[in-house]
Amino acid sequence: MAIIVDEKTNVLVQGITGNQGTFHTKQMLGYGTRIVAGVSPGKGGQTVEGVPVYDTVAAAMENHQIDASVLFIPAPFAKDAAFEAIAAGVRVVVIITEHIPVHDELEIIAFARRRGTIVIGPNTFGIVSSGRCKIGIPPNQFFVPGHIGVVARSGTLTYEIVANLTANGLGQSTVVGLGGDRVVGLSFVDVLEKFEKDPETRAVVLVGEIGGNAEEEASLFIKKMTKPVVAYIAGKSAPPGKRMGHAGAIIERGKGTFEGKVQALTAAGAGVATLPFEVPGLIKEALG
Amino acid sequence: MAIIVDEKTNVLVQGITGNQGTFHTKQMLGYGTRIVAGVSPGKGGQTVEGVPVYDTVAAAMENHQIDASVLFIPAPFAKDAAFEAIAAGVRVVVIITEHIPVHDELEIIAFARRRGTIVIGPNTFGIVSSGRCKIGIPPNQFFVPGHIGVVARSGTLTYEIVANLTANGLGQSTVVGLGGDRVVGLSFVDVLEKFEKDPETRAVVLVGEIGGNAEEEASLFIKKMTKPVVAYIAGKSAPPGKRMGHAGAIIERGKGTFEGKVQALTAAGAGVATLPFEVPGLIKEALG
Amino acid sequence: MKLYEYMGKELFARYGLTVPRGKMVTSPDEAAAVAAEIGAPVVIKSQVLSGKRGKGGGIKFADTPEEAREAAAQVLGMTVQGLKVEMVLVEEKLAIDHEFYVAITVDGAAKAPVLIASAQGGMDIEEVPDEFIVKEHLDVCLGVQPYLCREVCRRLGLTGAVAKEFGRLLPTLYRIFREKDAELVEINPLVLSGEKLIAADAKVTIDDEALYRQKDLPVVDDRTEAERQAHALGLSYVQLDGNIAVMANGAGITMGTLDIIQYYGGAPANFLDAGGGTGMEATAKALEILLSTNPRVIFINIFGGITRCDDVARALVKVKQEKGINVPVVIRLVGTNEEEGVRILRENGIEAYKVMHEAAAKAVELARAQG
Amino acid sequence: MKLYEYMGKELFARYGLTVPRGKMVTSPDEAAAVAAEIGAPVVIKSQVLSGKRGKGGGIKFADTPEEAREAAAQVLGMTVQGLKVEMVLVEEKLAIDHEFYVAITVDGAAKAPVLIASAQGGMDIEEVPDEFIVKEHLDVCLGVQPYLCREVCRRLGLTGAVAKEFGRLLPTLYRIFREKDAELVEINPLVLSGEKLIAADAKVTIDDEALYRQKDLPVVDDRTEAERQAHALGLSYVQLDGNIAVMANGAGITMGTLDIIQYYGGAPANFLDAGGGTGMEATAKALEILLSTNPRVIFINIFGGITRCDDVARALVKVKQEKGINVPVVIRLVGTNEEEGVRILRENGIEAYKVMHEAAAKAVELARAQG
Repeated sequence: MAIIVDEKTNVLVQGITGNQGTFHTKQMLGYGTRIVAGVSPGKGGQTVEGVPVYDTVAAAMENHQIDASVLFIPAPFAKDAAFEAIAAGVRVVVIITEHIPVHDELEIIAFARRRGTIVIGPNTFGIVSSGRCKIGIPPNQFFVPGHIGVVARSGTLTYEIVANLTANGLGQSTVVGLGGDRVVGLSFVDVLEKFEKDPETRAVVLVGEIGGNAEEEASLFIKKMTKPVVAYIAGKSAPPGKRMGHAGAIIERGKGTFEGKVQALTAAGAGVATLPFEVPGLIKEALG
Repeated sequence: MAIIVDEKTNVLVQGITGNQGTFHTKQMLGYGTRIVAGVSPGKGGQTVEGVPVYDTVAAAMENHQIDASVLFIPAPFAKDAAFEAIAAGVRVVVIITEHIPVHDELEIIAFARRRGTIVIGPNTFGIVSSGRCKIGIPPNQFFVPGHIGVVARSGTLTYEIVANLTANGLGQSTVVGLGGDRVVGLSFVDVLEKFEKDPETRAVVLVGEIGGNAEEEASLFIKKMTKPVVAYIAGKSAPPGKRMGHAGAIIERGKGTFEGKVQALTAAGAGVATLPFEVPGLIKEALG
Repeated sequence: MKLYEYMGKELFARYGLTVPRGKMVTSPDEAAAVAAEIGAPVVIKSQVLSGKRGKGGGIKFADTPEEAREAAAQVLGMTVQGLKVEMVLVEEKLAIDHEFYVAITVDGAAKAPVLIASAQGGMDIEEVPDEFIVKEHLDVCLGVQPYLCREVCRRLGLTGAVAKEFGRLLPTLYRIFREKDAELVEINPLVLSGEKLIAADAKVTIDDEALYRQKDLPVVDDRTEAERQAHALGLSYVQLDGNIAVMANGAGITMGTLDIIQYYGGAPANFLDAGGGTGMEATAKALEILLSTNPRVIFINIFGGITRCDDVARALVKVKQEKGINVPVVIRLVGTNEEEGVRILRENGIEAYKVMHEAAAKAVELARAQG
Repeated sequence: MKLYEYMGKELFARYGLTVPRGKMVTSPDEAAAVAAEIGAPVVIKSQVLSGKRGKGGGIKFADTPEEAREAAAQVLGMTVQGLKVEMVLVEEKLAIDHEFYVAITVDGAAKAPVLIASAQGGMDIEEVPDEFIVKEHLDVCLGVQPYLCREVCRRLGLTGAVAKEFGRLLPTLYRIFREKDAELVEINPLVLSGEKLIAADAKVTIDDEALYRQKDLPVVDDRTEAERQAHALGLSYVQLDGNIAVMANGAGITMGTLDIIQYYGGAPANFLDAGGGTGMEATAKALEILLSTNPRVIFINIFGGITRCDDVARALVKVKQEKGINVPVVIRLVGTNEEEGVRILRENGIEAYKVMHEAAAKAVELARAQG
């Protein structure tokens, strides 16, 4: 099982001939991901790490079954590449690119909704179904198979927590990075719903941050879940109104505060860790 | 049963204070249609034939359950009124208006698809579930309950055929006018699918015309249907390339000919009437 | 509304597309002057609203201004596909490396705009085998995105600078299609000349229903007088070559009426769809249009829905009384306010039919008797 | 990027919205001249990138040019919400019949643009009760359609000519929002003056990520020098008021690092997200920025994903060798190329931590010791 992607997922890499694309294609192949094709306009016919390159997504799909695509495309061109994948009917589109204009993100998400496409990101580390399929950029070594689902807004913080889980003998079913931008595809609730249904997932870790109301919305769903949820929220010490890197991590108009989120999550029955390294202990406690 | 609308359908009339709107509101009420509200910007608070009028569709929906809306709105404003109904979440939108620019129709249909709204028309006489609900403009007296489904592109020709059916003791389950324009909401296939599933419908009459390929597409579905279909196609005598009123009724590029349509329908097992008055006989024959 | 080629090219040029240097003229002298201005071999193209001009002799080449004058003299006044040539377009003759086809139109079945392109331009697109045609449906609000240009170029075998130019052309064509309420925007051939893509022809059809909001476009009116009068009444009229004038209400039933007349061996003189809900005055005027075409018989087939039978009856009586009707009238009248309509007719000595095919048979019989 | 009020109003005016007559000036004399030109009572508004100027004394009224000069003299140079006033906007004082609020912004939860309007304008929208706020999500490609204007007007109680003007304003606001890549376009108050709707204020925030394609907008840069330098490196930096300089890679983990420092009783001097995949040179420059702020301790927390531990190690060594580092450095280093990074550091006498909270605790301890 695992959610969204697994060992049978055929992956396309858009922007495969760029530095990032090539580097992470190698890393993903090393993790065992089934990368079947790449796209790079004008570079059709080449190969990268043994993967055939095509000029367009449509050309790749004429020759391969494609289930998911991952974008290593510079921000100004990312919208078009995402449109291309969505229009071609790719089921899951993972957008690693950061610094995409928010209006482009609005257009991507609107188009994806119309076509029923799952968009992960933009500005995400990607998705890892541990031991089966990594689509994105996390370091390979920390993700080992197991029964903890992880869903997060930010990248490195998630690696930190996943590494903590792994070090404590808690492998992961799937780790999903929603993306750090204000407008992204999947939401906490979308992923929590999938974890709740996934027989392999026994507990869920939610890694949130201050700003927005995604964690508050997630709390409403957590209340109805049968599986335990442990959360960690970053940004307790952030001064109000200061922009902390992510466009999403602004404390706006009194909403989205650390205290509000912790309160909502606690009321929903989730365990809330004060520091990242407390997460494994809380998970073990919750699983009894 | 019947399809799409029935005696429980709550209907909104957009443009209820205009001549057409008022006249047909009275006619529809006379047929037994449950008209619960009307909309006419700036006329909120009035009543027409006892029906309360609101300024906007949203205002009407605050006060009433609305299942379907019918538009008596001049062509230049019809797109906006259709958008209003679709955005408000009305399930079925019947657009009587003719002469709507085709680009407006493209936009209406695209928006409706996104929201999962059923659009009937534009340039349609509407839909009648005989004895239960009439949404549109056909004369009341010819539509009597029974087991024949009728789906048609043009209006008056359909009344002619329905009157023939009724005169021969063949009442109708539902009569659907797709609309005479090149771009309309429901297609023959959409309606045939519903008739095939409707336990009350025993046979279907398809009233087509030359031009386009809607009848050819319908034939592909008719081949798979368990219920008999009788078709009449207008335009046998039309010279190629002449525009015959409907934008859709142009014989373009050798496609959409009378002969091609009759051949496709016959091959699919449909009976094809040469003249409208032959339809009831063919239906009786098909029903055995 | 179809635009003449030269109008289409003017439109293209306004949107920044490349078209051949040239000018529309109406006399051989002007043609020679334009050729002299161009200072190179030219092509003289008849400006008529029909394709296949080449086969009809409507396109000629000229190397000098004098030849251009002669060619224009030949073309001006000739008849192409039944249409008299009153204007010619004098243009530079292009150095053609390749001819493409590209168009955007409305696909009624898909209910979406469709982009059609082919590397086999220069001929009728319906004669190009399917495997050489690129067909892409467009999301009406997204239009032609860059990725689609790349995909179309790939399938047409375009690369490098030409692909880039094609990638600019397609979104522009879509803008014209949308902003001008076009039903069809077609370039055939789109000529590759060196590294340039040039619209060597222009077929643009504007949606008649949208003309009210396209006031900056030139007006092209190729209708007959009767068609024009009917249109002014909001009705649809097509001249045919028979002798039974037909009026019915609704496009489908009007077509069905023509069919049934032909079935009984008659020949309709026209298609007149009096629409739904046309009032007494307009119906009377529509009858006058029919009379003006001098038919042998007038056949009125009304199934009243919005149209009220009494309105039609009154219109007929009015025309009969005011203008006189010197040909037989067969009228079939059922539907809304039928009784009142039938009574009015009867009071004026006209007996209405109830059944469509009986009425049609009678009309054919009377037409034959008048022959 | 926030625009100053006067810039926002210039933008509005270019799009055909009505704004008060007025001008931005930087001296009392100019203010008097503008007041004289307007020839009526004026308002003097401090131009700072902050709301709530009124409460801070940043807005004054003047009936004569002389009063305007005095008011401008008072406002220029004053400090509003910590920001020095260097410009004032001198505008006609409006006759106010009613104040509305209207804005379009991005709703991250709904993943769509949202239109917000209220008949209770003139104050902070978050203080207006929900039942007096109209909130409509917009389809990004359809924007504000006429029906939505009618519905918003209905709910605001607008009718007649004012409703019509409002119906023109909303789609224009959406066009500005879309065409200028705005995150926020806000008018508060939108003043009803007679039958006119006038944008008495303008808050426009442009998406920083889209500035590369918004070259015609004025540039507003209110960042500190360190923030500017970090941004030039493609990194995100926020000045804070503690004494432990922090660098981590990723916004989330950087926030988490600040949290853990505070948990152990320390005070972070900044937020520096060195991002993912930042190379050796940029990392070295980022460290120099940290040094330039004179912290007591530097804490580097790296969990290498795209970021390579050896790059970070080399950067640290480079800065140490070339510039010298005179404060204690605590570094936590795990992930991609960890062994190589740890080896490089060890060769240069630096011992890296493996566990984040142990490293943080050490950094706090060292900062305290330096106090």
